[in-house]
Amino acid sequence: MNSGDTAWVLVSTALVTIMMPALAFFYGGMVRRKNILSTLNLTIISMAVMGVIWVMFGYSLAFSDQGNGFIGGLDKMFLRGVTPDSVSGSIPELLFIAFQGTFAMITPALITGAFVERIRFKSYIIFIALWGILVYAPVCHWVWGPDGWLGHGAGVLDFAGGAVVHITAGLSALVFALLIRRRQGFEEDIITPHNIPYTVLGAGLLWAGWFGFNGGSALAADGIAALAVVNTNTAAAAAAVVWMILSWMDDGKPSVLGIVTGAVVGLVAITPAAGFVAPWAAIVMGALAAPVSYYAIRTIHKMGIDESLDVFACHGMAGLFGALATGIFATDSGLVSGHGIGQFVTQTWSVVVVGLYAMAITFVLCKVLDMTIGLAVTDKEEQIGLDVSEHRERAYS
Amino acid sequence: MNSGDTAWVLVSTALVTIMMPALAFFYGGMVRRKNILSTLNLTIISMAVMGVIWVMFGYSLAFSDQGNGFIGGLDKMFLRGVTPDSVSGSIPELLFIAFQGTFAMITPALITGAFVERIRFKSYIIFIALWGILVYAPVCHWVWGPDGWLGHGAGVLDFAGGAVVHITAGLSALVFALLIRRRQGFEEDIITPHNIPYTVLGAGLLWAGWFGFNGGSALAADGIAALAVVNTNTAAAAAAVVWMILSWMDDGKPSVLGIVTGAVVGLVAITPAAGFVAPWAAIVMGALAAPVSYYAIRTIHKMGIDESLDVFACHGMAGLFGALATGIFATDSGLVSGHGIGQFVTQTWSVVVVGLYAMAITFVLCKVLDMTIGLAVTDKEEQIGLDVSEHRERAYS
Amino acid sequence: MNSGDTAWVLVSTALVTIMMPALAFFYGGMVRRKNILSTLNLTIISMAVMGVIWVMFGYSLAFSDQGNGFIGGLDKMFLRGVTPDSVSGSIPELLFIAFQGTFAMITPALITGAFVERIRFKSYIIFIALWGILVYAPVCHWVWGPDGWLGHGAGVLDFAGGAVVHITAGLSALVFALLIRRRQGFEEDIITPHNIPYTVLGAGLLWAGWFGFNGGSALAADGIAALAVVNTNTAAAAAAVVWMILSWMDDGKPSVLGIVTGAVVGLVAITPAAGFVAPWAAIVMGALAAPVSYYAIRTIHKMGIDESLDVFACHGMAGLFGALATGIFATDSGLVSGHGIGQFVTQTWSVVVVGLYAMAITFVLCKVLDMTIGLAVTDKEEQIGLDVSEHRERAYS
Amino acid sequence: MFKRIDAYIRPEKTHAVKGALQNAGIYGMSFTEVKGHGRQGGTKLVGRSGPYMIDMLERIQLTIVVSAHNVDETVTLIQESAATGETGDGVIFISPVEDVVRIRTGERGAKAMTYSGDIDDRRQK
Amino acid sequence: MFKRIDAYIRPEKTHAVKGALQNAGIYGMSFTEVKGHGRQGGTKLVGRSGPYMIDMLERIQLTIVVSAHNVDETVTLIQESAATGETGDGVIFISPVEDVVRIRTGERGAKAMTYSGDIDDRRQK
Amino acid sequence: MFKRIDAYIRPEKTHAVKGALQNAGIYGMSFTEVKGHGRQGGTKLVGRSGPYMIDMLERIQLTIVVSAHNVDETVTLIQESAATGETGDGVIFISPVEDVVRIRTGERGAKAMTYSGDIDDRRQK
Ligand SMILES: Nc1ncnc2c1ncn2[C@@H]1O[C@H](COP(=O)(O)OP(=O)(O)O)[C@@H](O)[C@H]1O
Ligand SMILES: Nc1ncnc2c1ncn2[C@@H]1O[C@H](COP(=O)(O)OP(=O)(O)O)[C@@H](O)[C@H]1O
Ligand SMILES: Nc1ncnc2c1ncn2[C@@H]1O[C@H](COP(=O)(O)OP(=O)(O)O)[C@@H](O)[C@H]1O
Repeated sequence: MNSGDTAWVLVSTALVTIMMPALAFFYGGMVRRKNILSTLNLTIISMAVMGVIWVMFGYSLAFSDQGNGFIGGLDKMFLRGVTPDSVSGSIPELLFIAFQGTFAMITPALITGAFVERIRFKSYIIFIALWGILVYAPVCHWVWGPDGWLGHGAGVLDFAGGAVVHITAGLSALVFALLIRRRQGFEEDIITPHNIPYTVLGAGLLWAGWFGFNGGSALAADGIAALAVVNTNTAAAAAAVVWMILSWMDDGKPSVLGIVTGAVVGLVAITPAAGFVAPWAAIVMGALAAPVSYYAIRTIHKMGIDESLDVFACHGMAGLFGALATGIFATDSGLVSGHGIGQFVTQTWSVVVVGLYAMAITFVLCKVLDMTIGLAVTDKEEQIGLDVSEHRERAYS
Repeated sequence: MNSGDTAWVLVSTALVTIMMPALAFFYGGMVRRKNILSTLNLTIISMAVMGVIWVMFGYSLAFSDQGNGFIGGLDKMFLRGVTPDSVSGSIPELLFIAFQGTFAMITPALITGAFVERIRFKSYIIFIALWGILVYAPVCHWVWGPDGWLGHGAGVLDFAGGAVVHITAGLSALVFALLIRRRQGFEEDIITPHNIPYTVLGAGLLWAGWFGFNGGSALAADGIAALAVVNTNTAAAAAAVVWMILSWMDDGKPSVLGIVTGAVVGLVAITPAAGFVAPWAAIVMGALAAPVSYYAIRTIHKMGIDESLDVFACHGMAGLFGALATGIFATDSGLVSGHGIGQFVTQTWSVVVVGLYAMAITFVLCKVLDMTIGLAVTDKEEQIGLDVSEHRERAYS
Repeated sequence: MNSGDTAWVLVSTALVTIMMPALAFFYGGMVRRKNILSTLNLTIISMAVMGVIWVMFGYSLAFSDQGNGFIGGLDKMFLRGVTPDSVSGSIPELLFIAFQGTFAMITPALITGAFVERIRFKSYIIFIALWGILVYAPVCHWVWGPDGWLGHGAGVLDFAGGAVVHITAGLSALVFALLIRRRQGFEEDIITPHNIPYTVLGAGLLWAGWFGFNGGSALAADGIAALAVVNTNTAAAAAAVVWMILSWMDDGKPSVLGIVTGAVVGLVAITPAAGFVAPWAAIVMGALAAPVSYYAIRTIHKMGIDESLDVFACHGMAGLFGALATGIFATDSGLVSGHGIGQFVTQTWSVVVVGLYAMAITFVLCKVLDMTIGLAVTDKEEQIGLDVSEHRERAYS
Repeated sequence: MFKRIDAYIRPEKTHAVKGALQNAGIYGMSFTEVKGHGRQGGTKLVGRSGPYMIDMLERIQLTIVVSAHNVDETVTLIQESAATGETGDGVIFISPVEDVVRIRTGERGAKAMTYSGDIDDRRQK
Repeated sequence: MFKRIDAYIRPEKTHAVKGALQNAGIYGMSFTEVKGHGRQGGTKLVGRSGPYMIDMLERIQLTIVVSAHNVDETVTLIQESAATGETGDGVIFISPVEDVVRIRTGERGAKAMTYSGDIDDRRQK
Repeated sequence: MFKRIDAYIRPEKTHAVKGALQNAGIYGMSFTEVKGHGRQGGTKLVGRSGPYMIDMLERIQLTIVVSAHNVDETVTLIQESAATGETGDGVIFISPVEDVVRIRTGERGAKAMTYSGDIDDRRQK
């Protein structure tokens, strides 16, 4: 057990936790004022529900080595047998549990951007609990589990969750958005963000928190963690600059909402690659991820899909792009370092598998919820706003 | 001196410092817009005043070993004799001073929830300075001092401040609320939070910062710190879920303000136990703390006491509950691990002593201030709002 | 490579990154609502632009040892040759790059307070890129570079950037403010902060983040880092208290905006001294920095200079004061510890050199931009507000 | 000659009312956020210590000045597009306006009120 | 037939005024946040660079439409419950309203104005 | 006897209009933030998925009650200080006010309207 590594992963756990209010505000700023509490709460409840589930059996399903390549065993339910002395690599196993737990808590929250301002809370809470168990835990096991068939088995590279986090969340968001009805007024383009500064605050804290997300995934305080932090910062910066240029060219002025969106997209794209590529590649990846998500947003919007806060475009597409680019730029196995196309191929089929799996489960969950409780609130509840209709609260007075 | 331990406690110091603006916003969101600056400032000034006092003589009173079991000596005034090479356990003594200083800075700020929207600032500033010296420093010494009669002496367990922080603050809040007049309009229930998103932001940052508060109290980057972080996260999550259920059942809808209050209550309850209990016990403690504070709030309110932001219910009651539960669940000495009722009894009488002491001193301080400067502003000043009447400022324009 | 030191500097990098949204909100709260996005964006874009430039060639210019005492070489462009195994002291060189990069990202953002609410965005973006290359990188090299003529050469003490960060930014701000036109309505005193809570939030997060800024500058998790954190906290606290007293005496009431401004001024003043002076000296420095900046603000204002958010007074003057006071209070070389006036003299002439250099380059940059693109937007654009006129966005709805 | 129409409507109806008026060629209007109190007693919200009643509800005040001959059509359009049939739908008040001045041009009276393509313009065609 | 009463009052008096009116059976009313300027010169606030004057103060505009015969009582109630005796208490304006329409029902005139239990209803009993 | 003047102006003109009125000795006035819609179609803003039109623009509603004989001067002052010459400058409406009550004193009518040093006071000198 190394105290320096432990210190760093402890902090990374706190940094990823900061990302949750940050995400809540990033999203919350973009909804109308009558739905702000509802939107914030979607993330907070994901923290709470997944926080409990993780200790109960989520961790065991994801990381126990008593299962198979597809799912862990149940031997570590309620963290049975784990003591302060248990070790995972150079850090306490309890710390590994805490750090990984924050990933399980934030990933379902990413999806919420797809269906804000109309989601029925009761359905949501059932959805995330099941999604966490049926999508997150297995995919996590596949990629990062001790005997996962994708990571350990096929050699997929996913440094901090391009597939596990962003592709699962982003593609599930798309499916969810296709199955829940659109917001009233979506067509007329009259839904405007109520507090963009909140979104900027969220993005700023996400940027810093992501150092823990990516850097902490090194699970040690070493050169790889440092590399991950440099790359994370660099990709965010590059993507923000490129997004600024794109919006400046298209719309005559550089959009602030666009710039911070660009930063987040850069952070997403570098996530699978953070500890595997050189800083120059982080510039390239950030710079290319921006147009990928930028045009994805406009395309989805033109198709009339109300994927409200662009989770698919920003997390799904940038996550896919990042995962593939890892096969290209990874120093030790990627295409440009002369290691052939093998890694790229592995990355490609694995993200397809992960994406399809997440979409399939999400499809089933949504269909069942839609037929039973209903995915969306009534039109009238939507008009009144979810803060009042779902929570009997008013955000501001 | 261990650099990993040092790194972790350095960060924990920063994390607890983040908890201060977080607390300010947690509270600030619940007051009316005419009192937001006043409310934020109560916390900021606590940081400033206690920050200076701590270095001057607070640390010496609390932690010097040149005193007795009841209070430290004055030999370390202005940190005399402490150099960068001085060591406390495996970390620099200066770091121990910094970390403990943040506790001294935030604890008086917790009390402020009791009397927002009507406190006279001049009285407040005198109150916290004296309270910090007469309540915080001695109790800290009793429990954590090198020769404290409760910790070192009687074997009381208080991992990160159930008694030292939350019971002292929570019970003082109750006394203060009973001695200061209520807010106008309190009876008619017309005082509504002006910005619940601020409260959510505060709660989210408190959640993350608490990892430093509890985890840092291990004073090392080790398995105990990791255990404390896991427990902290788990208790917060469990309490939030239970609070949601309670408010859902009582009022027909799950309250967002309630959910984040639940999370904070879970954080408070696990504080004394964080490094002593197993994660399953953290679920139990979080789940039970929620109803304790939930019903305490409603009871206090029904009794017509304007303890405005429920410091007693959330910190006092959850702190008491946590301290007692530590005697039940502590792995090495608690009831359920088969170590008999001894620890529980110790916990019980010690929190009674601490609670009574804090209440007595607070009573005297409030009485004296009330008879001299006055605790509350005038009715008219309250109507105009404390931002203008006490600070000549307007928060928003 | 020491994992504890690495952990601490990793975190410090994240903490300084948190300071950037913090700074954005600190400033953003003080502008009018029609300019909030513009103001926030000035900081965000500094992160993005300098983030990319730093990796491209900024780091090489500032820290390569293949140049001379005045500027580094270009051998480390795109971090050529730096691998996860490269070491800088006891931490990975990549981490040193990341940590120093955050300084390069935030310093230009400090200047933005001088010209908010009227700056033309296109000019700004060119300005910071050039300023980062022509002012920040060289001065950083002079003071902290391996063979810098001021630090390595003349023995100037600058622990965490009194000269490199605050003097360069603060004095450039003054020059910029003198060259750009004033805001309309400045004379009539009708420009009021639109959201002081944002400013308080920013100040609170800056306070905590500054522990990384100053403490991380020890580049190790040791007693010096701890000393830096204690001093940082203490100076902030002392300055906040003194500022409160000043505003209380002058205006009859203690200003909340003043109190948080005081805290930031204390943080600035202790920056060059953080690891060099004893805690009692931090109290003195904080307490004296407050009146320095306090009266500077009033003087500048009375002179009719619209240095809008007082960057010169708060960063320039407090930075100058701190740099000089370092020569007085430094334990190992300062005046009061009986080491003669030598260090003080060195400090004095070096800050003069740095200040004049920054002012000269800023003067030239501003003049050229003014004659070409124009520094300020048109009167009409200013009236409409920069959010709409420069970004086609509205912050709130 | 001119009338001022002040309608207090539910915020969620704003878009519908605006649309109905514009379709009819009524363009000039102003919206103000108000808190209203009326027949509808209020609404129950939930705070930390349980439920409480709010007796001031968010309403939008829509102010339109029109020529007298357009009052009836305008009022009908608003009434129909804003009604839900439930208590709290609000009220419309009609009051006299003596003169109108267009700031841009300084024009007064009827001239100041006419838009090309507005309700009167359409009628003429 | 109807009158519109616009009162500009101190924000801290809102609750008292609302209470006084409701006790008397006057229910329908709307509140708007405004900034006002009047006899009271303004107030001194303090910024970073010292004190400055604000000459626009926060006021609540209370708008009530009542039947003409209730104007005097309403005005008196407002005036008495809103007064503090210090400059800045505000003013009340009374202006004519020609017609009233209830959105929910489409009713017009006096019918649209009557509430069961309101001031007129009480008088009849 | 009294008139109410409601002017819908550009927010950025507020300061100029207020200044012009005060110079002339017109002191009592109230400002309300409104969203307006008029001849000016709206404005283009940019969101994440590209540009979109906003057809409700921020305007300030300035409400001044004056004695009838001061209406023309007041209107002219507003119109001149608020005009830019571009679409969107706004409109001014003049409507009757029947009575005025000063809350502080309970005074009514003309007495309630006079300020020492105001426009009428100045004229007399
Ligand atoms: N007499 C009145 N004067 C001013 N505003 C009124 C009046 N009556 C109603 N309002 C406004 O209309 C809104 C709806 O009125 P309410 O009586 O609740 O509707 P309904 O007539 O459908 O029951 C109120 O919230 C208030 O803003
Ligand atoms: N002539 C007026 N037109 C419109 N609003 C007015 C007028 N006079 C006063 N007000 C409103 O009333 C408020 C209080 O007026 P003020 O003259 O300060 O009170 P007082 O009469 O008690 O001295 C003002 O802030 C403004 O909102
Ligand atoms: N008939 C009306 N009723 C109420 N408000 C109006 C009316 N016409 C214009 N306004 C207000 O005036 C503002 C400016 O009107 P607009 O027609 O755009 O100006 P212009 O006359 O200069 O073209 C609008 O945004 C609206 O607030």
